[in-house]
Amino acid sequence: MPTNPLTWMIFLPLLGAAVILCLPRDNHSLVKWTALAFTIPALLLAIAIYQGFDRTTAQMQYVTKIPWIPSFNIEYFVGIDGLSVTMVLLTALIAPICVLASWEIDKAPKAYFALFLVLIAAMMGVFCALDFFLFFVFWEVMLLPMYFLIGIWGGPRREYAAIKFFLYTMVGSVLMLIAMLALYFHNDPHTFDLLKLAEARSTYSSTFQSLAWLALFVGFAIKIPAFPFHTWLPDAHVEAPTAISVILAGVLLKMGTYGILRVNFPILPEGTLRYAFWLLAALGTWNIVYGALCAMAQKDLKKLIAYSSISHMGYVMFGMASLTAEGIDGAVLQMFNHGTVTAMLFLLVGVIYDRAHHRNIDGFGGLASIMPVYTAWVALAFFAAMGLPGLSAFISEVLVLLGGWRNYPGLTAVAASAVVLTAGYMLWAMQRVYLGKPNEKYLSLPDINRREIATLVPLGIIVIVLGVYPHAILDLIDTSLQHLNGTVLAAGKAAGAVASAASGVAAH
Amino acid sequence: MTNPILVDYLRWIVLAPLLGAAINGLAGAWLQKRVGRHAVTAVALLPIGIAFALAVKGFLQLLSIEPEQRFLLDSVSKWMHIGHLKVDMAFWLDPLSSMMTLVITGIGGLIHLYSVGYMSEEPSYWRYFTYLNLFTAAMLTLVLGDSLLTMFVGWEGVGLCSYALIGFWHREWANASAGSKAFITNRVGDFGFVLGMFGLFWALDRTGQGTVVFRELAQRVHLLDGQTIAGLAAATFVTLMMFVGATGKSAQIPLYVWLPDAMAGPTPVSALIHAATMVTAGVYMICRLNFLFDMAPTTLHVVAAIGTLTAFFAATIGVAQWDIKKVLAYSTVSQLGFMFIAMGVGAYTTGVFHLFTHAFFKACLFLGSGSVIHALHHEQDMRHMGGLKKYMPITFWTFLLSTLALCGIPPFAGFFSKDEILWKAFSSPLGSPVLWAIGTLTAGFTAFYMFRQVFLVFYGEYRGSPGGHGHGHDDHGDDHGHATTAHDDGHGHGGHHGDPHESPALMTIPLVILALGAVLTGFLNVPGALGGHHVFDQWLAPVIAKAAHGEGHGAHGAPAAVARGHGVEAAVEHEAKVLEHDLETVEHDVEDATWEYLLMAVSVTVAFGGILLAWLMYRRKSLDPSTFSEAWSGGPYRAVYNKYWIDELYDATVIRGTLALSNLLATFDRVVVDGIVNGAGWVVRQVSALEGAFDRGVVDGLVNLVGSTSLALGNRARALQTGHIYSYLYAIVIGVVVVMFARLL
Amino acid sequence: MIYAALFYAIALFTVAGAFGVAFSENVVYSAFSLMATLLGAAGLYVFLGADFLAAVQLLVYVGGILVLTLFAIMLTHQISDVEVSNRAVGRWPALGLVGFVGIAMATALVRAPWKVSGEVVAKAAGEGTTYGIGDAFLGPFLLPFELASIVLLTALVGAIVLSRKEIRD
Amino acid sequence: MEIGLNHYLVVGLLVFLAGVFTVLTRRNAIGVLMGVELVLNSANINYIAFSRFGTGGLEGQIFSIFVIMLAAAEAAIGLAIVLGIYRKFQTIDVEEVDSLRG
Repeated sequence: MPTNPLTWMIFLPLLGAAVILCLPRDNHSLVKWTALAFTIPALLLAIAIYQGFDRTTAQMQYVTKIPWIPSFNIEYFVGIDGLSVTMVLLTALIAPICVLASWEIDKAPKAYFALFLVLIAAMMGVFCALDFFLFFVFWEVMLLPMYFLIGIWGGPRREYAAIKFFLYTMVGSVLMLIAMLALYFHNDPHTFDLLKLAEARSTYSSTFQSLAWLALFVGFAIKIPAFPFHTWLPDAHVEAPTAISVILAGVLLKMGTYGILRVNFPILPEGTLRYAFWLLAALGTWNIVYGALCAMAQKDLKKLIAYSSISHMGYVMFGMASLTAEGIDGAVLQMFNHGTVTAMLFLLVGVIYDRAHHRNIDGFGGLASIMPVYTAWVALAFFAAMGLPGLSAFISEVLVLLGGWRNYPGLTAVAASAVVLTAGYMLWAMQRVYLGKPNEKYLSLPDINRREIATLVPLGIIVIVLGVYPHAILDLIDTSLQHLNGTVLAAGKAAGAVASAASGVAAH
Repeated sequence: MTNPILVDYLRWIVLAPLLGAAINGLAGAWLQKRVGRHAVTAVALLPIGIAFALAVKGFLQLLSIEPEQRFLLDSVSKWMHIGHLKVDMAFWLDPLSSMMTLVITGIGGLIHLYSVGYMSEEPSYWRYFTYLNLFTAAMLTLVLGDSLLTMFVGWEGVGLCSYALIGFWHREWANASAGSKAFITNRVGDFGFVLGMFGLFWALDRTGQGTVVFRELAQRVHLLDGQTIAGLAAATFVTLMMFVGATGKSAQIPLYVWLPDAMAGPTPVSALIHAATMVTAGVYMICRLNFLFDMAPTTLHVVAAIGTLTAFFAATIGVAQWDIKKVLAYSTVSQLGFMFIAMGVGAYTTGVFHLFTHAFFKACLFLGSGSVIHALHHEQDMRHMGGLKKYMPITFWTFLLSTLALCGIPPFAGFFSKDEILWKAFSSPLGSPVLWAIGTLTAGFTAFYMFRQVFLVFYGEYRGSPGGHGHGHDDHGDDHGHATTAHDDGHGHGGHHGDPHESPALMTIPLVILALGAVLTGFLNVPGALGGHHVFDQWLAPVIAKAAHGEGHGAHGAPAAVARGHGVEAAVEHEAKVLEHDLETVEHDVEDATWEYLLMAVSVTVAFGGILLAWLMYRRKSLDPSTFSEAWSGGPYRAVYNKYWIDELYDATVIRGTLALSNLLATFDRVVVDGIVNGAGWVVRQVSALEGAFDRGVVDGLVNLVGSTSLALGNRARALQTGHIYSYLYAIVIGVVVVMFARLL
Repeated sequence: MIYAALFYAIALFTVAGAFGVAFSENVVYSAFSLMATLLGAAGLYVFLGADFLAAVQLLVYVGGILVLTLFAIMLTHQISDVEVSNRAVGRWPALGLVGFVGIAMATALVRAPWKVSGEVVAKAAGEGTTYGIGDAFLGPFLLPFELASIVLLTALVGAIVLSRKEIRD
Repeated sequence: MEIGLNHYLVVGLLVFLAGVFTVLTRRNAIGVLMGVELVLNSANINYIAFSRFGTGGLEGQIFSIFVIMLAAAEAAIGLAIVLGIYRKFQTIDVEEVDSLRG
């Protein structure tokens, strides 16, 4: 029996998928309860990890290393540090919530939940893997269930959205694969071990760093999604069923920024420094403002939130580009916070879509008078997304912007202007949908039910608690991220020293 | 300032209202339905009582300490300790925040009490008190927070509550719009605030001393000397950005547009949020950061200029309004302008004093107007009022006293505070006679529009229709967006349709108390020229880096002394210096007393002039208002009446511009970015279509051949399956026989 | 001799019954012929010293299966068309085929070098085989025995399910 | 002539042949089932005969009991199926039941 909780967290959902496949097709409730039963242990393990995690070290913890394909030196190598632990927590948290949110799925629930559990396992694997090959395998495994989940259970244009998502990600994967192989063959003995690849960071030539960095970056940027690779996101969100939107925005997008921090930062620090301004900070700022402005023009509530995701993920890019303690901590915290807040937003849109069967912002009106409890939740989620102080996203956005100011004051000013834009489109949408005279058509809509509230309560509590006591997460991540940041900055200094020495020689 | 006295009760000043809000927010609807409104009332009022008691306790504790040691700190937990940033969830109480806390909990408590009567027929009674308690908690956080970030929590928190309360009757589109407008406008200010904060932090961090905690800022702020941000001196940049925040929150030009619209909220809310507390946050913030603003004379000039302009323009707009609350709203904007004049000339305590007195009389005015509106069933147009004096004596007298205070008629509170501002504007090294002149003119306008209001509302004949007061709605629908649906049931019964009536005791008692405040609070800071001792200024002196009366100082003197001293000794030395200066300035005052008397006389005369004009126009009616409104073919009047078209201007430029940009980008996203993607997809599809043709013709041909052969064979073999069980049996037996014989033979 | 005569009589009875089943025109007659065969077989078992098995044969086959068969006949045919109910076709080819089988088997029977142990295991009089069979079932044959019970249970459930009134299409 | 193994085997053979013939010629499903019973009985006779004359042990008898058990199960299921067929097609003539025809 494996003793590493991470192994359990990765493979329990897979086991669950196998069990679900053996269940009778017509017994929907059995399938749902089984799916829930296989996501709960991961959550409990995540809580145990949260308790037991050593916050004082930047080393990998809960490590398991078993040879997998020895002839290529590929290992089953999992472990977490401060960076990945938040993502593992987030995945474990979102999974049962998504199962609950999928409770009303009627169309082949057996297949749906089996695919869903495979998806969860793959995402968990991505966040735990420390072997680049393993990482890549999980990354690719994740694609397939996502494709089917959107393509079968999605909205009217689901095939288009699913294929678009699939192709985009495949393009990214190809580039990532090339960079991965380049790194593999560059090292002798050949290895996929991310830690060993990072240790050898000083042996990569400058050109190699640039090329590998760019290839990896495009692969990850598609997932974030960064402009101009973002157009799959609105389509995928609009077509995907609610729970899939939640997992997509809540966890999947984080894989992009996580990948940059896990692979690009420690392995290719020189490339990171070279491109931090243009490709992370400037592009991040552009993402923030562009996403916010696009969101303002949307007619579909879900599309609006999708664009707001693009905007909020820009903060993550901007924060990590700052290369300051505040910025990088803020970026990872923002990843977590965006996961919870956006999950709430999509769940709430799902509630109204289930009732009214459309999401047109101008097609509602006055829902606050019809569904007061629901509107209260919407207000909480919207204000959290706006970064209202006292709620979680405020902390991360302030940290990101504060950190960003040090190196990029001008960009920070532009990025900070998004606080106005965000308030603008959020409040405007809120006003059109929830305030004003109640729409005659929807007077009889039932208010939010207990199951739906149950999906929102844990997220709501986290949003409030992290707003008041952000150190619940910051303590987890700080040590590892400072170490990571120090690694990059040290590489910069070393490179700078080499460069100045070289120029010194040239001068003589 | 260096050794705070640690206490642990300050947190409850904030937490008590927060708990009240939480209980009412989560269980209020249930309480109201099952237990009754009094339960909701108790849950809402008790925390305010507790907060007020604790505020008094804190005040008394401060009184018992030496002035320079007056500083209580309650550190609850760490909040953000990342990198060089160290911010705690901590509350502090010094003379300034103590004064603000008393105002918020005291006046806030009275307004809570008043609301019990005013909102008694509101179906969402619990929701109202949830917001009100939440607002109180946020405002107290703003005041008590010990760092810029904790202050910012309250800063945005009050914005949120203001949003919720303005749009309280959210079925009306106009109310919801007003709420959004307030929040978004405030956010523009917040944008400046955070940038200022970031700039300050990193400028200090460059010297290894980054902080946003006030007490550390006060000591380290001299490190900004010589630093620049974006081409400006660091201090100037930071303070300018902070001032942008202040213009948002305190409704100054150019961000004042939200406040008049904010009158869509319930009237007690206007009194609490949009007159007494929230809108003064900008003034409070500048006073709190006075050491920083002292370093940036450029910013102070800007502040003074903006304050003066705002005071004047708001007053002129107020002259032409017909909505009883809008007049008061513009008056508030104008009075806030006065406070900023004081800030801009470095007379921080004077500005705060005006904040203090203004809180009383403006709250009283708003509550009085609320009482009138309540009596007239949500009629807000002054043209439909009149003669209310005999129906509502208490409301009338309190309203009149507060009006006199606002107009600066001695000996009411406003006289002392406003005249002090005008005097400082004239005499301070940062001031100028121009500021004084405009201020005095504004005071005249103030007196005119306030008495215009008094005469229109309380004198003459009642002009409303006695049968149904609520029927004037159609004429001016947007001026008061109160939800008719929510109130019709409350006002349907016949007894109310008689003459206007005095409001219940729950509403009049707060009015009386506030009116007393409007009359008496001025005596807290009687200027030396009138034989007073500046009690209020003395109280705030420890907070102000520069001596309270330091007209004689250079702008850079004292704070640098404090900062460079780095220690108790230096601080004590500094205090001694301040006292020395105080003595000097008292002498100085005596010299200037003649001037001061003269200016006082002028401003009081101007105020009386304004009153006289109002009396002539609206009481005696010997002067036709239209002679003014028609002057220059009505141009100035239309400009004033339409608020100088500022709203329209913003709508046409900023809002439409943003929306157009947003639409443009969304189209760009859909057509260009996505178009490239889809175009790439199209090309790939075309290529694959060509390949597909080859596939179909050649490759598929072979495959299909195999397939069709199998199919033909299968069709023949199908006949073997007869479906008859005996044919299968035959086959079995034959098979057995064959096997047997094969074996045997 | 009596022993041999008795054997031949019973054997004839058995075989006659079997042929009765095969050639009877009426299904009810077939059923009764089957009874004769079963009874005969039981008699042969007695000759072979398998007293327990003979009893089982009577109980299960005659008392169980045969009754079941008769029930089935009654449930599936109206009494009126009893006469033409047992249609048989294609007798000649079947006869030919069976003939082949018979020849083959007879050949095998004759040719095969059957191993016959000279002595017949003596048994204590009156003890019978019951004790030994019971012992075997709870000993070396325990597993098949338990499996058999599961098979029977399954058959029981299956029969009930199949013969329910409302069978879905 | 002593009654020996071969006598029993002949009886078994004849019963078996009768059974196979029944199975092949009957168009009545119940008839077919009866044929199967005959075949099974013939096997039982052989089992016991071999057991008696071969080893003298009880193994043959035990196998017979399993066969009887299976026959019982088969009869129960088979007849239930026949009843089902009758309900569906209103006949048990196996010639008319040919839904599986290719």
